[in-house]
Amino acid sequence: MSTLHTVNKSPFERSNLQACLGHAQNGDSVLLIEDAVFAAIAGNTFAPKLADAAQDIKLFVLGPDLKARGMDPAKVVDGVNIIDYEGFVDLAAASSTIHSWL
Amino acid sequence: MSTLHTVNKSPFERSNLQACLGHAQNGDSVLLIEDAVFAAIAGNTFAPKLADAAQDIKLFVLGPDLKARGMDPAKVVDGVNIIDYEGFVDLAAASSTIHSWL
Amino acid sequence: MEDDFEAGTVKKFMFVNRKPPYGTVYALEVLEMVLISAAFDQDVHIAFLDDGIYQIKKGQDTKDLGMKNFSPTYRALEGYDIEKLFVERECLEERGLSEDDLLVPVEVISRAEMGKLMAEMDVVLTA
Amino acid sequence: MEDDFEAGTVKKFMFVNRKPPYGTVYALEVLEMVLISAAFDQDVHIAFLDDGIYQIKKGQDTKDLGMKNFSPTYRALEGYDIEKLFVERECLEERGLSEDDLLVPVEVISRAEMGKLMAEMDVVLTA
Amino acid sequence: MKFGILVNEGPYNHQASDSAYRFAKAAIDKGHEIFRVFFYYDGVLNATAHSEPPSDDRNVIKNWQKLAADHKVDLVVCVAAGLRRGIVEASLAPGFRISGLGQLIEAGIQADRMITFGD
Amino acid sequence: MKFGILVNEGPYNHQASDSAYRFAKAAIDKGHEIFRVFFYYDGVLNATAHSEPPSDDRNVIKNWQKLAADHKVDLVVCVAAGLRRGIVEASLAPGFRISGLGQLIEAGIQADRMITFGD
Repeated sequence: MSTLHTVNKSPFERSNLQACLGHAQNGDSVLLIEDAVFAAIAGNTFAPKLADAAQDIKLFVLGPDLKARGMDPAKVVDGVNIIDYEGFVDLAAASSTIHSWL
Repeated sequence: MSTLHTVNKSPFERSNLQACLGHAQNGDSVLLIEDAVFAAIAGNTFAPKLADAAQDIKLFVLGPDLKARGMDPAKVVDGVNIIDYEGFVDLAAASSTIHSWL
Repeated sequence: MEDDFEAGTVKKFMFVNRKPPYGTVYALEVLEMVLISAAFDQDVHIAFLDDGIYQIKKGQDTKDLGMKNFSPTYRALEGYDIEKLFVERECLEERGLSEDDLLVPVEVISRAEMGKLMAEMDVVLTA
Repeated sequence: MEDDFEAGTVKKFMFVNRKPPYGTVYALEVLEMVLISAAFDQDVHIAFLDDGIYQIKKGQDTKDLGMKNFSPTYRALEGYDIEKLFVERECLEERGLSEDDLLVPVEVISRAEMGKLMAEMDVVLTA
Repeated sequence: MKFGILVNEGPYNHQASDSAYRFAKAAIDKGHEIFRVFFYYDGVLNATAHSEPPSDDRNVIKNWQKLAADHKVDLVVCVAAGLRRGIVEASLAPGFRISGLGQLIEAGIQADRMITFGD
Repeated sequence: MKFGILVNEGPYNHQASDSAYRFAKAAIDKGHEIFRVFFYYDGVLNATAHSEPPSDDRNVIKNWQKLAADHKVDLVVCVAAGLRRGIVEASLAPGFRISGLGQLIEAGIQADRMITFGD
């Protein structure tokens, strides 16, 4: 079974998204919530790392957190799926372990 | 008159030391306190940036915070001065403005 | 406490915003501080840099989170004569944003200019 | 609440430490959590990575700060049969530290190995 | 499925408690059970009896209390973390209970999934 | 010289309050005056009346109270930030007073130096 990793901080301010991507296994899921959603917007300097990661890892971003911050869903990096809290629960239930990178 | 900048987070986890060094002016003072003291130990990957900065900026590290964390004062990067809380107060009094990078 | 008070004292204040909204409360509570400062007739500057520039991103909608969307308040600052808003160009670029993405008029300046501006301040408040 | 309880349930627990001591309380309160976990006969793992490795740096002396030096407690973990301590090699190197700098015996593993180990856990607790 | 939830931060200053609440609510709406919500570190501050947020914002403490009342969710505050931070019986909001850290480990054992929300 | 101090974080979870206290004490020892310590954001939690830390650790709240008693330091808690977080008159430790944010701006104007401690 796979792990769901959650990350909640901007990659411009903290290292935890980088740390998460450095440890997630092929087939794992990474969900960006709260201030981590900024990473998912195309055109930012971290986006290429996320696009790279999308080849081995399933990437998700929490829609309500994107919307609150005025981030355009149309500009989300290719390969990143937008989900709501119900999708978050489904992901958590479908993964054997949940690792919150704090 | 010059500014005293204080930084309290590790450069491995947060970007605020980098942000501080990017804005401090020649002749300003930068004091590393709390978890920022790790930056001041020779041999870490951030140390070269600190050594560079020491050419234009006066660098200080708070001794009690170094000691609490088991960091050897003998291993502090060249050009970084160790001070105690009294030295901190003197620096603050001698600077026209204090900018805490949070 | 009152003995040193000069009624006409005007200091250069800067509120420095480096953190994004909603993930933490700092952006909101800094804004409350800025509004209060208007009553003191000081020379108020607001700096947005690093993730702080997200505070003034257009299109914020917090309905689904049940949190208060306080971004319209930045538009009200002008009514309080708080008009010196500065945004660091390099931080916009790093995030793939441009001045058009911002919901209030600001002066976009370089990192070097921001550093010089900060050096002119008397009081710098950060969160 | 008791109906699903199986007396013999043993899960793989991992306490992940990424934050340094004293600047925040997380290191201390994670350690309190680890000590309590010993009473539940679970398969307990402690991971130190990123700035978390500073938690087990030798020579901590908090006298001048008036804070409690809790680092000796890591040495006591063995007495609670908590012996699976892992440190990530790359994080040591990035900080100019080596295994000799650590105050307890640990297994130093690579980032790739740490990732694989994390993937085997049932419960991961972080702070 | 049974979820255990750990909340590491207090109300308002961080979104962690809001995120945990929305996750718990969505899980219940989908028919899952919340085995326990454990409040640790500054998370214990979610149980203060004295919070009075502005009327135009959400009430984080009341959200938790209503969830507990409507769905019998077990809201547990760590006694040791609470003592440090001034959350004791005298300052505890109804709907929360104070207990030991063992309740967190037990949640980790008994819940099918354990999830943490923090800073 | 007159110092104003802003404390942004609560006790124990972050070192900010400890650092601010040690700075204030050192300033007083050197003959300076602390014009005011203002507690904002989670900093208001330093004024809780209910904190009972372990006996082998420092007592952050008592440190501030003693400083106020010994040196007449003005410890001011922001009313609005306190209401959000449950620091109100009923939960306020002696030695602190609750007032408005204007007290912080006034400190910025009247103190010779203003310094912030936070996360």
